[in-house]
Formats: sequence, C-alpha cells, structure tokens
Amino acid sequence: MPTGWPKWLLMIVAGACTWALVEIALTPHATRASGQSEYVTTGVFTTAHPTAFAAVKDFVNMHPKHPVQPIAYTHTVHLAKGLQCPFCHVGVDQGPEARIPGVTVCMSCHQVIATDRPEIKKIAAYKARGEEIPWVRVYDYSESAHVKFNHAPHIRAQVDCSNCHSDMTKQTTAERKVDMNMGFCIACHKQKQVSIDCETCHY
Amino acid sequence: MQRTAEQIEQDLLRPVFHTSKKYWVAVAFATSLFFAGVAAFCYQVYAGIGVWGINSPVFWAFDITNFVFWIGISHAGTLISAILRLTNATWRRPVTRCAEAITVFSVLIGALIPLCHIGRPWLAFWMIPYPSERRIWPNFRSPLAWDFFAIATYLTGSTIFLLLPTIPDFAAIRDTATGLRKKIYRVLALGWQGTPRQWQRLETAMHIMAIAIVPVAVSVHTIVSWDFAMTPVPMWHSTIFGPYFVAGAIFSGIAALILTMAVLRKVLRLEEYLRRIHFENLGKLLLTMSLLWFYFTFAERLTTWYGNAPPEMVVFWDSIRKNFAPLFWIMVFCNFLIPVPILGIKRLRTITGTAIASCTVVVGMWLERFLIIVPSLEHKFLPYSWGTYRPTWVEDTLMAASFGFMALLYLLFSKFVPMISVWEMKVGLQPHGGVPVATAEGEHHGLVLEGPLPTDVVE
Amino acid sequence: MQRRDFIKISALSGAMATLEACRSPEQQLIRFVPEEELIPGIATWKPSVCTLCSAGCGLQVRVMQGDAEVVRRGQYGLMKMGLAKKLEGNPQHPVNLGKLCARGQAGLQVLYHPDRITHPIKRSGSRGSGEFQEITWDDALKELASRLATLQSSNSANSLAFLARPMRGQRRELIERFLKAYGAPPAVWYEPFDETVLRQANLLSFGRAALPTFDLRRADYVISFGADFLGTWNSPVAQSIGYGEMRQGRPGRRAKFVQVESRMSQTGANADEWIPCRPGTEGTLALGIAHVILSEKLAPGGPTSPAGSLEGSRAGSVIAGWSAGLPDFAPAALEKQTGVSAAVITRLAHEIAQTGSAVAIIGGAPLAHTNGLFSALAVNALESLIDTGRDQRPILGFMSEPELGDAAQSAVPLQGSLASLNGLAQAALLGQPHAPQMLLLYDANPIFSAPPGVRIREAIAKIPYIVSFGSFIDETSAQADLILPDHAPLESWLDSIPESGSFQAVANLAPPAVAPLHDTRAMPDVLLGLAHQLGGDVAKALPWTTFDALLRAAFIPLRTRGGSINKKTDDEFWSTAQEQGGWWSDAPTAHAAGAQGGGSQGAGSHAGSQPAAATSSLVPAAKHAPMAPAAPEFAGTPAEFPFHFLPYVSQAFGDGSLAHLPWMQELPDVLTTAMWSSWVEINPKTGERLGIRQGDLVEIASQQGSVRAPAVLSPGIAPDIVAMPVGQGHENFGRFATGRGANPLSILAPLAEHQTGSLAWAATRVKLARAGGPEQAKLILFAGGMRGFPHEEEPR
Amino acid sequence: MSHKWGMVVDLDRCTGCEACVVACHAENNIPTAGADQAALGRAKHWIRVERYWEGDFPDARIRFQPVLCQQCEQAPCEPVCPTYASYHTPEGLNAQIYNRCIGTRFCANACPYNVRFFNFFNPQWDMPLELQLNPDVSLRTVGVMEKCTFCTQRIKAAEIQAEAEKRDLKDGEFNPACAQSCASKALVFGDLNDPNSEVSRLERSNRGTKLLGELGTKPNVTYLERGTWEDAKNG
Repeated sequence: MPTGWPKWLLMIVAGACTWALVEIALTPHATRASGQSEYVTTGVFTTAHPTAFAAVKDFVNMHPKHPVQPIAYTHTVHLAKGLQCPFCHVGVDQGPEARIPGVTVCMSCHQVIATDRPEIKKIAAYKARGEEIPWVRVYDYSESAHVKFNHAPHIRAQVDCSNCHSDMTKQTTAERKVDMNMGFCIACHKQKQVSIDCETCHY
Repeated sequence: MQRTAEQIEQDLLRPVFHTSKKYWVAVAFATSLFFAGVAAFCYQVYAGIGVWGINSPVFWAFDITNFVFWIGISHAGTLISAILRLTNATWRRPVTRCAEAITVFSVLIGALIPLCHIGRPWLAFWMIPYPSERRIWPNFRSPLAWDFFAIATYLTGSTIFLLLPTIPDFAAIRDTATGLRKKIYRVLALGWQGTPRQWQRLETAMHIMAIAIVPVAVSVHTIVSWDFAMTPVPMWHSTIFGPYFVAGAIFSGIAALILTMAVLRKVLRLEEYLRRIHFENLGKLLLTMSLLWFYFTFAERLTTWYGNAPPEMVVFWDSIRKNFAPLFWIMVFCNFLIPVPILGIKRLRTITGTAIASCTVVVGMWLERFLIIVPSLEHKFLPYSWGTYRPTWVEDTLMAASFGFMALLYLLFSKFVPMISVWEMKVGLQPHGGVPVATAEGEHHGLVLEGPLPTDVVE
Repeated sequence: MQRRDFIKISALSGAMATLEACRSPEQQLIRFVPEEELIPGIATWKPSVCTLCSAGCGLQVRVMQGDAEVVRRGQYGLMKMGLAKKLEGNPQHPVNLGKLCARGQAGLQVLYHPDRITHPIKRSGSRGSGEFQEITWDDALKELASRLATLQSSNSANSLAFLARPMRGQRRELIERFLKAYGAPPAVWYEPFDETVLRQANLLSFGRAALPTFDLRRADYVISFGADFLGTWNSPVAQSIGYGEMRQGRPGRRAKFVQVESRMSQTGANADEWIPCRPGTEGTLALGIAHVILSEKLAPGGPTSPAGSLEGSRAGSVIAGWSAGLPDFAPAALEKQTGVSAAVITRLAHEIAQTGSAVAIIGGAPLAHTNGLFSALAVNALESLIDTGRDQRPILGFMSEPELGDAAQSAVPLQGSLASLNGLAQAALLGQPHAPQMLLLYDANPIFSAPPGVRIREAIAKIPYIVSFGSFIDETSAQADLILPDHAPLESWLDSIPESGSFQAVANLAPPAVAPLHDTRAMPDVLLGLAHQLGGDVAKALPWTTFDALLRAAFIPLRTRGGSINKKTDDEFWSTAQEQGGWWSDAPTAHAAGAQGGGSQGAGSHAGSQPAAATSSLVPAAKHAPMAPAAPEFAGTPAEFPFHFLPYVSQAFGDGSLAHLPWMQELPDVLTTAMWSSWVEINPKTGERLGIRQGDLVEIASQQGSVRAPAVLSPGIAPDIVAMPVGQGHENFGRFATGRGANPLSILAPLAEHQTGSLAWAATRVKLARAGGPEQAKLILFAGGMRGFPHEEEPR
Repeated sequence: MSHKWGMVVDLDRCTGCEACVVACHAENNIPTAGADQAALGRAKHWIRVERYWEGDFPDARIRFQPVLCQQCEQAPCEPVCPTYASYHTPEGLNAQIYNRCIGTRFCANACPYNVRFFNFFNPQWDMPLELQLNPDVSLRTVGVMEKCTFCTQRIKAAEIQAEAEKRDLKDGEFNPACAQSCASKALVFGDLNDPNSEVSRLERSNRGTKLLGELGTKPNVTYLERGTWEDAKNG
C-alpha cells in the first residue's frame, strides 16, 4: 500500500475486509436431508454448508479417509467367517441405500458369541441403554453433488462390491479407499457401455 | 509558441514524479467506492444473490446493464486510436493513450461483472475449456461462451495495444528516474534503446495490432448483443442488434473519452496539449455517432411498431408510453436531442460544450442498455408471468463500485505512465518529421508529421 | 424482513452449534434403537384417512426411513423411523378413487409443523397471556381427573361442557358416551359453515337428513345454485372426478353446466354459463324455472316420463303452490327480484327440458341467508322435477350408512351449530345455575370463527377451567388452563364415516401411519384413561382401554355385511380393514340403484342400499306444512350499508383451520392468485365509483365492526357485493398465520337461518371505503397480468 | 424402444383446483418462499394454474391454464447454457443438472413460458418441516436454476423396477405428482413414442394445441381446447 494513505481510509478498507470474512464464516449452517448421516440440531434446516471451511472442503472434495468408529468392528474377521455383505447391509440388493447395521443386528449373534470381548461389551452396553451405535459414515456424497446413486441395479449388473468399496476382507473398520469422483463412475459406465447421460445420476 | 522537447518531456512526466495531496484524496475516494463494492459482493455471496432486486421473470437487470455499458465504453479507445493511427490523423497524438487506457480498464471491469452476477461465482472457471475427468467442455453453442472468448481476446489485445507505444516513454522515465523507480522502469522499458531497428519493430507491431484490434472490437460488441438477440424474448430477438450495439458502443466510448480528456486536461494541467481541436474533432465524431444511434433506434422501433406482433407491442408501449416512458424519453434527450445541437453548432462545439454533450451521452447510453434489458424481461409472452423490477442497495453499490474501480485504475495508471505519449508529441515537433533519432526510415513508417502543426495547435 | 432476520439469527446460533458438531456430529444427540426396522431408501405405502374436512377421503401415506429428533422415555434423541413423505389418495377408496385435493395433501405439514405443541403444558401466566409451562402427562392427567371427580361428586356434573368441531365416527361416539355417562349435557359441535339447513331440507324433500351425492359422470345438464362443488363444498374430490367425466369422459356427449351465484367461485369459473343473481333469491329463481317447465308441460326425459306431472313429487309437495303450478313464479314477475331476465329463465327451462339427465344443486351462500331452508326446498323441488334419471337412477342420491356395531353413529343433529354455541355462551355469560364450570376443547376454534354477537370470547373467559386437546395454540386454546396435545392425524388411529361422495356405504379406518414425533397422546386414549380413573358409570360405559379396541368393537359387525372385505374370522377382517383403510359396501348395481332411486319418483326417495339405514332418518313428508316463499332479511339498512357482504370458504384454508400451513399460505388463490394475504373482491365499476384501485387498502364496516384488507378488482362479482375469503386474520395461530390479513367472520351479524338456527353468514350488509394506498395494503399476487389469454395455434 | 415423455392438458377438464401445485411442492422439495420473497415475485411453483379474465360483469369468464415446463424438443433454454447444465435427455426431457449450473440465469430469460425458477437463497425449512422432504429428489442450493422434471425420480424408479422385473414400462404405470393428484384427469402423462398410450391418443385430438406454438419450440405438452355444449349436441 503506497505511503501517505489517510488512516481513515485504511480503516474503511480493513473494516470492509474483516466484515466480509465474518459474514462468510457465518454462512447459514446445514443439516442433511433426512435419511442421511450427519445431523445437527438447530431451529432451521438449510441446504448450505455448516461453515465456510466445510464449504471449501467440499469444493476441493476432501473427505476423512479413515474415520474413527465407536466400535472397532473388523470386516476381516466377519467376512472370513463367511458372512455375506447383505446379511448386515440389508437392502443393498433391493434399493438405493444399504442399511448400516445397528445394535439389534449385532446382538442377534453376539447375544451368545464372544460376549466377553470388550468391544462386544460396548455394544451390549448400547443395547442396554436402548441406544443405537453412532457409526460414522465413510462413503457419502456432498449435498451439492446432487448424485442419486442406487445400489440395486449395480448389484444386479454383477458389479462387485469391492469395485467401489475396495476389498473389505482386508479392512477392519471401513476406509475410504476409492475416491468416488465423477470420473470414477464415468470410466466404469463407459467401459460397461451403460448410459453416461447426466440425468442418469444427477436429479 | 511552440514548446521544446525538453518542456514537453518535463510537462508530461511531471505527474509521474510529483504527487499532489488532491491526488491522494481522489485515490482514497475511488478506493473506498471500490471496497464498498467488494463488501457488497461478499455479502451477496454469503446471503445469496437474492439480496439483489432481480426476481422471476427479471433475471437480468443492473448487472448485465453495467456489463454491456462498460464493454461499450471500452470501444472508445482501441477502436478510435487504431482507426486514427491507420488513417494517420496527426491530431490523434495526445489522444491515443488515454483512449487506449480507457479501453483496457473498462474491458477489465466489464469482464468482472458477469463473474459477480452468476449465482455461484466460485464455479465461474467452468467457462474455461480445460480437460477434466468429467469429460465435459463448455457449451460452444452458448453466446455466453462466445462472450468469454471474445472478451478474453479483446482484453489481451487491447492491453498489448496500450503497452506497446508506452515502451519508449518507460525508457524516458527510466533515464530520468533514480533509485527503486529506476529499477522498476528499467524492467518495464524492456531494454529500449531507441535504435532504428527497435523503432521499426515497434512501428510494425503497432500497425499489426491496429489492424487486428478493429475486427476484434467489432466482434466483441456484436457477440454481446447476441446474448440478447439469440433468445426468443420480445424486442430482443432482432437482427439489427449487432450493428446497433457496436454503434452504441463507439458512441458511448467517444463520449467517455471526451470526458476523461476534459478531466485530465484540468487535473494534469495539459491545456497546452489537449487543445480545442481535439475536442472539436472528437465532437464531430460524436455527432456522427449520435445521428447513427438515432437512426438505429428509430429503425428498430419502427420495424417493431410496423410488425405489430402482440408480445412485442406490449414491451414497445410499456417502454415509450407506460412505466418506462420517463426513462425512455430521458434517454432520447441525452443521446440525441441535447448532444446534436451542441455538437452541430460550431459555436457551441467548445471544450465545455463537447464535455457536457458527452456527459449526457454516457447517461443516455446507460439508460439505453437498461431499457433494452428490463422492459422485455418484465413482459414475456404469458401475461400471467409478468413481473416488475426494483434495484436494491447491493446493486447500486456494485454499480457505484464499478465507476470507483474505473477511476482508481485510471488514477494509478496516470501515476505510473504519462497520459500523453511523450515520444509521439516529440515526433510532432520535427520540422521535417522523422523520429527523435533522425533517420530516413521514419518516413516509411508514417511517423513523420506532414507539414507543420495545424495552426490552431500552434497559436 | 422479519423472516430473513429470524433466519440470520438462527443461522448465527446454528453456525455455533455446527462448529461443535464438526468435531463429531454423532456425539450431539443420543441415537435410539429404531422401533421398526425399515429398509432405507425404499418407500412403503400405508393407508390413512384425511381429517381436514368432512368429506372423509381415503389416503395413502408414503413412508420412508429417516432420522428424526424424537422424545422417548422423556429424553430427546435421534431415531431412524418411518417418516411420512407424501399424501396421495387411496385408489380403492370409493369416495376419492386415488385422488386428493390441495388441502388434503398439505395434511403432511400438520404432522411436521414447527409450531406443534410437543408436550402437555399448563397455564403459568394470566389467562390468554400465552404463558405456559411444561408438565408431565401423569401430573396433567391426575389434575384433570381429580377436577372431573370433584365436579361430579359435587353433583354439578352437568356443568361440564365439551366443544368440538362436527365429525362423524367413533371419536364423536366416544365423546358423547363419555359425557352421557359422566352426566354432562351433550357436546356442542360448532363450525361456522355447517350444513344443517341442507340436511333439514333434504330430510323434508327426500327423506334423508344427509348431504347429497351427485353422480355427475352421467349428468347432461348441471345447474348449480351457489354450490362451490369443485372447490370447497361437500365432497369436492369426488365431485371433481365426476366433473371431468361429464365434460370429456363421454365422446360426443358433453354436459352443460350453469352456475347461479352473485360472486364467481372457482366452480362458477368453470361454468359454461355464469348467471349472477340477487343474494337470497336463488330459490325463487329455481321455482321460476320450475314454473316454466310445469306451465309449458315440458316433460324432461320425454313425454313418457311422469316426472313432469305435478303429483308424485314429494319434494314438490313441500313447496306452497307447487301443485297449482307455481302461479306466482312467472319469469316476468321474477326479473326485478332476482335480477335475472325472464328470457334467460325461460331459455334455461327449455334447455334443461331438452336434455335427458339434468341435476340441480344448491349449497353455500344461498343456504346462509335467513330464508336458506326455503331456497334449499325450492331447488330440491326443481331437482326432483328435472332429475328424471334417464338411465338407471337419478343423478342426485344419498350415500348409505354403514351399520357399525355397538357404537353406531348417531344421526347428525338438525340444530344449527350457531344455536348450540349460543346456548353455551349464554349459559356462561348469564351464570345460569348450570353454567359450565369446566370446558373441554377439541379441534374447535369459536373465538376465531364465531360472529362477535355470540360473545364467545367473554363467555369462555367466564369459564373457570378450560382444557384443550389441540395440537396448536390458536385463539381459543390460548385461553386454556391445560393443554393435552393430541397426536397428529397421521400418528393416531383414525376413523370416519363419509356422508357423501359415493353410493357405497363407507366406514374409514386407519392405524397410525407413523410413530409419534413428540410427547403427545391421542385424545380418545386420554378420554378412555380418564373414564377408567373416574370409574363408576363412566368406566362401565367405556370399557375399552385403548381407542383401537373401541374401533375394533365397532367395526367387527361389518364382517357379516359383505362388501369390500370377505374374511372368515374377526381378526382377519380387522387386519384387512386396516390394510384397506376401511370397509365399504359393494357398488350398487344398476337394478338395485333403480329400485333405490325410485326413478319415476324423480329424486323422490333416494335412499341407501340398506333399508335399515335409509329408513332410520325417514320422516313422513306430509307432516311438514308446505313452505311459503320467504324473502331474505339482512342486518343493516341499504341506506347506511349499501353492500352485501359475502365471506366465502377459502380455497386454501377451509374455514381458517388450515391457515397455519405454509404450503396453503403460498398457494395462489384460484381466482385472484393472492398469496400470504387476505383481500376484498369488488367489482371494477364499484372501485371506480369509490376511487378504489387494485391493491388499495379498503375498510369494510358492518354494524358489528370493521376490517381492513387490500382490494382486488374482479369482474366476477356483482357491483353491490363485497366478497372476502375466510381463513386469514388469525391473532394467534403459529408463525405462518399470526397477524396476517383480516378475519371477515369478525364483522358478521349473528343472524341465523330462521327455521334451523344455523349461522346466516351471507346476510350481513356493509359499507366500503378506501383506507389507504397499496403500500399499506401489501397485496401479494402471484400473477403479473390478469387479462389477455395467450395466442395459441389454430386447433389442428 | 426408447421413450418420449409427454403430457396432455385438457383445459375442458381442468377445474383450477391447484391440487397439482401442492402435489408438486410435496414431491419435489420445493421450498416455500415466505411472504417477503413472494412479494418480490420469487414464489416457486413448478406447475402453476394460470387464469385469464375475459369480458366484464355480468358476462365475465375465466380461462384456467395449467402451465408447467413444456419439455420442448427445440428448447430455447438448452443451447444458451454455457455449461450444459440445461440439456436434452435421450428421453426427450429438458433436464436441469443442478450441480453443473453456475447460475447465469440465461436459460430462464430464454424460456418463453417462464417455467424456470432460480434459487435466490439457500432454501430453508423450519424444523421439523424438513422431515417431509423427499429423499429421492435433491435439494437445490443457492444460485442454481431449477424446473419441472416430469418427476424424473419417479420415471427412474419405474424404469429400474421394470428392469429388475425384466419387462417394459406399462402405460399409466406411474405418473408425475401433478397428474397423479388431478381429480378431473385434466393432466395425462405418458410415452408419446407408444402410439397406443392414452397420452398419444389424446394428443391426436382435434382440440389439441401447443402453447405459444408459433415460437417453434415444439413442446411435448399438448393443450386440449375447451369444448362447448353446442359442439357436443351437434355431435
């Protein structure tokens, strides 16, 4: 800034900038459409991002690669025992979403199996309190992506789960191994010669 | 009484070396305007563009009006100076630079406005054709995409066109300046030594640019007009829009140029250099454009009226008789009824006279753009969906800021570059023409001043 | 800008909340184990019943899993639960055949309304101050029970009053039984736009005290006297379905539709011919048409039909001078009175006579004059004359009543609801020996909807203890001392008995579509609980512990009635009824219908397909002396109050009980396209005369008071009429309705229909004056232009 | 055989009841603008029932005309979009891809029917109203253009269902929310490529017209003019 600028001008400038910043920082917060994971309790529901920072993260497509889960669940073990994905993730072959299993599902087996393990005890405690396990979502689309993904048709088309969720038999709690950006989807759709019409997924 | 090269250099470089208190006040004012605009824009991004007055169905209003207005202004410079250079009009010398400066800055502002007006400015880069994993390119059928390329080209072109002839002046400053300033200008001067070879190169380059910039300028405003003409909106969907807009643009451009010159003349005390003849000649040009503008407007309205298509007639009557009648008739006064007599009668075609005329024209041309956009959008085909428009403080602020930004850029520019091309003025001094370093080559490069200065310049 | 500011503020606090949330959203709220395991993303459809008006349409609720903030075990938390996402008509339902009106679909917002009362509350401030404090259900019920007990023991049980909106079904049954057993007087059923007059008229003309059902799909000519049967009157969805068919459902056969009214309603807007007529003279006009038909012996449906003959028409016999051919009703004589030219009357008569199956309908404003019953009887007489039922049965008929068990539905009283409300008010005001000591409020809001003359506000203020079961704070429940919020309809067991809209007998039934969102309890369960606590006769009269048990007891007998459910065991029947959304009898066959309709008798004796139900309300016609024509009376002198005031049921808000729903607020009015505001419709000429422009603020004053609202100049209204929609002008009804617009009911004169004592809401006279410019009025219209139908291509 | 979705609006059946309007709001998560915004002309109704007065008292008449996106084959809104957010799907719909929209609003200006709506703010619902939101339809954010989609989510659902059951779509198997709720059957939706579908049968009616047909937008929505009693009597 050249010398000789009057003080009051500098103040105006500084004021304007800071005000703008504050305004952006306070962008109306958001919750997700019901049926989705993140949920914040406030008086008003908007489609905007919670904070400017969240907006930026979304803009540059940043996601937690390996979120910490309340229960140290191990896919490795369960899959090794021959469990199939739909056993816990009910609905994956019927509709758009796959259910993330809750205490009832877990306890249906662990009533009797390995009840002495600390993690299982945690689950039992949840059940005792009549609470659900607060799993953290791993794979999710940002609100502004406007993507409508439907599991069922993909499974009918023999797309293996590992294509998008990588090999779960090698994971304990799920990790975001695959970066599900539009290029990822398009590449597969092109290769399988299925529709790459925008409205197939975006509506 | 003629001035010597030394005096010229001294006069014209003075602003670069000496800064008055007034100057800082002006800068302060312009800056505060500009930052008010920045603040307003931040607020708009935070709250949503709904803080504007736009609504359904009036989705464009002040924003696009200003966009067209500034792009229009930009046609002053480049076009004028390019044509004057090509036609070798000798009186152009003191005029060209401030004209070219206007161009660059107003294009810059014009290009910024669409970025502010879109709903999601942070995604504006999707207009740029770049390969991505999405495998989507911009839609090259869209006039907005055309706009993007046309304006980008125009901006680069006019910038080069502005900077080329300043090189020798940078060199001149470099030679007189000291310390940091010297360092800076050494860089800017690009090692200009004024060798015949360099002069020749400069000449050729300027010729090429002068020739190249004209079609670009014409195409830019034609494309801007197509933003409207390509859509089935009453009174937009017209074949006359291309030339109509170009003419209007040059019209407003010249007016802006005259105004700027009048201001510079007073502020930088250039009475000796910006003389009556310049205003008189530009005034004549302005007069021509005014008549041309009237012709186009008349033709456009007459065809609409004769065509008598119901949806168009709604807009037609609304703009000349109903809600927008006041604005419309103010526009006619500002663009035609006031300037024509002033510029037509020689006695009135004084510096003040032309300045006044230019003032009204600038206002009138802004109104013209507004009256093209809003009445049509308010009255599209289904009467049920008609609407109205009122601007909000945010839009007003942004508009004021665009003028503030223009002033700011101009002020800063005038601080770093002599607003009148020093070396070209010197060229004007040569009794038998030729460049400062006397060389025969000069003759072949049209740098030579044929004959002595016009009497009224000398007197 | 308040709304945006509000958002700003909440945005601010929200941003704070989110900052913590960003660390780990899951720690924000505990998550409950779901009560039912739904597959995410897959929608299930559950049956339900629309309770927003009396039509009783069947619903299908689209239920999907989602996260909701709920109260369980007195603790707030997140739960994955079934959420209602959309309401659609039940395709099997005989009344609405899978269709649903705008209001019905907005029922969703009643469930999720941000201003719902989420838990029982007790008045903490002075009455009406709106200060309440939270209270547990146990405490609330204990308090109420003890008060009821003391009231009973101090043998002033008959000073318990129950005020509710009229309904047909087991809720009504439950309430009446409770009161009877408790020893209290019968409940007061109040709504401003009740249909008592029409029921009375139909009883006299056709022997059925019920609303008529029209088989419009077979009609060739429809003449309607003020009945907004496509918009808000009777069973709009069923009637709209029929309307569509009568217009374009039969290739080469398109019915003509004539609407007679003084202000163009949505229905009138669809008429082929719209005939404005003086308020209150509709009946006279009808008899004028009848006169022409009778005198010129134009026998509709061909000379063979005896319907043209004078004797035999029961409906006619209740009109004085009918058998003489209505000598006093020569068209020429009616011109001045009705404002309809003799030529038109004669032409209408001839047109009607030409066509085969014609029907005359009356409803709405014509019944809301002091001579409403006469008008109704007159139109009924015309109806019976022209509705020959060329094919099978007449167009006009009556729905049969399902014979529910034990708790059989009681006949709707033929006392105008204004009269009964008046009784309550007077008792309270005069402090009579049995003045109400305790008032139970259910779904009625008389302070908003009763004319000021009733002084219900003062009356309620005098009642020592008021309990409301409402889900929302409205003008009346704001006066309550204790509020025990009911479930939203979609959260509760529902049942109702449609009165019209089909020729089948229908008994609606639906289990809760979704689990309760808030800490609320179903009103019937609360009453049953109270009965249990009170013990004695009350407990004996209501042996059931839950409402669904009561419903089951009532529905089981239907199993043997055939109809839509054919099951061996009661359990099967009960579960099927829940899946179907109720029980309905088989559609009447042409033959059966013919018998029922008694074609040759005109509409003489339409009755249900079950004789028992039909005869239940039959009274001998002869008993009633023929009715002499009566001229309408109005409150206010023409000199002082030059305009007739016509409030009308709002397209969006009904009688105002739906004004709190944002979807309804933003629904552009059908004729004026006004949103979020109320308005006054006046004729452009009148506006010109009084210097009132579109959007100006005008003041309407009657003897009772005055209201202000923006003016809408409408060509569809007579110059001497001022019309205003009911619904806005709530002083206390949630964030979306409070303080919005003006309430026309607040300036009505407490005039009643002479014979039945129901509110004559169209009998008030007013004066009109400009009170300000558009800036004060704030009229919000969706439409930019109102003229100039866009040019279209020539039909191919 | 690929589909070409179209609709027929029978102006003789339409009663102007506006059930379609509310149905659309409920199905497509259309936020209510609120009084202030509505006053500014920002109320969103993907389908609206236009009504026009004709004549004066006592001969005043009203004409109702439901207007929704006409899904033009030569849609003015499509070529003008610089980012392909507004484009033509293989099934003949004018799709609006929200996440690709940068909000130039050019399409809305180009649309002669004014059936495109802009999100001037981030839509908001006072809790718990948001629980009614349809998870099959995305929530449009600020600065994005939106419009009638013929309830494309229902089309997709039906197509996926049919694909799962290895069969073709049946006519009338599903309907957009507006047609589904229309009591008088004024709105009829279907596949115009199927000559036997009800919609193509009605489209061939001699009462058929196109709204602003002279603009050459080739709408896939056809309007059936009102009939008269006299016509019907004369057969």
